[in-house]
Amino acid sequence: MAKKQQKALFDLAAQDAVDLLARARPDEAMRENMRICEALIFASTEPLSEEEMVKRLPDGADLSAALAYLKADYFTRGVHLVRVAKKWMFRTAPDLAWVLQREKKDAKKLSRAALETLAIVAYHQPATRAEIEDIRGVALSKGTMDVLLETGWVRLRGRRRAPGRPVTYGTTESFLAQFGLEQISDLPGLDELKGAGLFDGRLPKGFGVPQPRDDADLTEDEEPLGDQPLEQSFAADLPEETSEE
Amino acid sequence: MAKKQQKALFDLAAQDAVDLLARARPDEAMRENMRICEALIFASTEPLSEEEMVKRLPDGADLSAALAYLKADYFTRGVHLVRVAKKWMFRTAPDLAWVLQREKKDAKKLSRAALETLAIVAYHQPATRAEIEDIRGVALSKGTMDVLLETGWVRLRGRRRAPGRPVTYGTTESFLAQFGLEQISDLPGLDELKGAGLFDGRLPKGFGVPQPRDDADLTEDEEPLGDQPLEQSFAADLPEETSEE
Amino acid sequence: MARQKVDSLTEFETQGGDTRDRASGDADFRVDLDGYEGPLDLLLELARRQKVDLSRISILALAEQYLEFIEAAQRVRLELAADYLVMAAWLAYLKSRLLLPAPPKGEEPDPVELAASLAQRLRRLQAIRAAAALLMERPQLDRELFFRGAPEGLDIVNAPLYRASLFDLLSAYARQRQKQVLSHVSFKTRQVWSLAEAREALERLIGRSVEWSALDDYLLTWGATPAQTRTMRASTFSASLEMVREGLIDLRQDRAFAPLWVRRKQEPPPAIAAE
Repeated sequence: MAKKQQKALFDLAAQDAVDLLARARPDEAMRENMRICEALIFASTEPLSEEEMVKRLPDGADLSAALAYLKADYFTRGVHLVRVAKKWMFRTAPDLAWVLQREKKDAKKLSRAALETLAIVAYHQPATRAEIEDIRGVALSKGTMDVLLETGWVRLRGRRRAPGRPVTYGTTESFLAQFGLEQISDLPGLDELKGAGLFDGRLPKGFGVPQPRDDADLTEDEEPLGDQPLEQSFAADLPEETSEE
Repeated sequence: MAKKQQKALFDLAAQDAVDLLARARPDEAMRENMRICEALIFASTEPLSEEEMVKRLPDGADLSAALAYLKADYFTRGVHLVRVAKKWMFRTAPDLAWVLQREKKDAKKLSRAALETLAIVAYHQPATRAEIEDIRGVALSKGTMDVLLETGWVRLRGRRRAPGRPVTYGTTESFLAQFGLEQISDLPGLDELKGAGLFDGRLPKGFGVPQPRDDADLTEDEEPLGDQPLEQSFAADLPEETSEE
Repeated sequence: MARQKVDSLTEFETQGGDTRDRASGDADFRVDLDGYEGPLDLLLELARRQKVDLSRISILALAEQYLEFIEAAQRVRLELAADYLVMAAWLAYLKSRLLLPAPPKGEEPDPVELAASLAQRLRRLQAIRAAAALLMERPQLDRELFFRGAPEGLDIVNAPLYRASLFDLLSAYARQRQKQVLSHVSFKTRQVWSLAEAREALERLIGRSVEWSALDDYLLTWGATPAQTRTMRASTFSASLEMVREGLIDLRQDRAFAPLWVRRKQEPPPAIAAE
């Protein structure tokens, strides 16, 4: 039953959680767990996994509840607690962007080609180069994929079990963090894309409309990258971190 | 009680602000200013000056009040808002420092030299370095004894009443715990070792295995470590915890 | 057609790495159609001008517009990227199929289906563009959203956890003690009376004596300890045999296990020599 409650807490819209917090004050032990989570996530240089927090919390602590309460606590603040790919981070509140945009770094603007390719990889993943080209109706240049791999938002996932064993591309956790998505299924406009038949004609019958997925696990029609030379992909010139993935 | 100590460490003004916060909820405008300060300080890579914040706040905003409220808000949290040289920063609560440091226990195997030295210390304790070297037939490296002291299984017992007053080593309680022994005399004797096939038959007459003892009391030919510098032992470079023993 | 500017020869988006359908170095064949990203992009732009839902778009009208566009482009510059020409050829074919009554044989694909499929592709491209736009509208990290500027970081203190079993310990001990036992074994250094020494001594002995002397007596005169007697006897005997062979001494034994006698080799008596 506790499990069910936790799950409910997690999925609560933030406002609901605020209400919850108003109804039931967390007890002392919970507040201490909240403090610990708060300190941990605050101090961490990267989004913090729930596993890592569990390791540092007292045994048997209800992490989910603590995080739900904490998230609600921060809901009205200038800093928000968000979850991305099952990892937690603090981030400035979106409505305060105007205050913070002082040192607007020259954010590299993605070219239209790169942007569309990123979107195709995100919504259509795992996607091969041929699939990207099919949707855009134009050949994909090496430079475009290089730029995306360099951003760290796109990674090589594996290979499609198909003639030529083409490399499949997918998004990364930092893609989710970049666009403030908790998981890939939170992508905006996913339904419209399904309606537009983005996913048609690729998967064998019986699969239904596929859901984009960025699981580390390969899909049924994927296989590991292996050590076969990647001359058919762009990987030959990749920075090492990326090709190791 | 620990809580109280913490509080003492902190600026009194913080407690005042907590009281203030309890008395009067900040109004909407003030809350917005607090949010802005919160986001600014959070996102800043360096402690943020008050001048910098004033620039970003609406004209006429009461920065001091906003910061005082904000500090009070965070006072009981896992993260504290602190002022250092007129600059503001978030810092994890001092009492949670232990959470931020997690010990990663890497299982490590003892080297053969360390294991043999440990066994000799166990059976022959109190044993001096020279005695260990005599039995092993090779010089004992500093690192080996360091590792054994680090395991917490070996301790400095005292000194041998002999020229040079060499340090004597013995085992600890956690040695017994590690090896599942109730007492050190439970270490198997020669017959048991032979029975276990650990010695082959070619032992000369008179070969024996000592009856080990690990009494905390020093033996007749031992004296306390004293405060004489330990230059003849390995203790000079020991980690502090160990040499304090 | 406001965007119809095909004269700028800046390189096409697909330059460089893409050598699959355009030979690299064939810059002449790349035409910047004012930023159109390929024929599908151009088609989508043309379709947008029909100002109707893409599902109700007139593919026939679209094909005509595209062909007009390409024709116009070719009037300005002949070099058009192959993609555009391939699409033009395909659309011309589609157009003719759409206009002509369906041929009786069902071998060729149904033109209506082909048109629907093209409309589908256009819808798909439009949808992904809309999605990309939605994505970019989201607040982004380091643009609208910021992480903590100066996180302390979480420390992971390495605390090695040593492992060893009692068996490890005991076998280490036994191995060590056993090694010590073996390394402490000392062999008594045996005193060996070398052949050379024995011969030298024997030569000295017979040099003085023309009479038979007992070898054992001789050994005793050297004050050998009992431990040395054996090696002296063995070496002396060997040396004596050697000297007999060389004709330097005579050796005599009266019976088995009787004392050995030795003397310097006598000159044989002439009489015997005469025999």
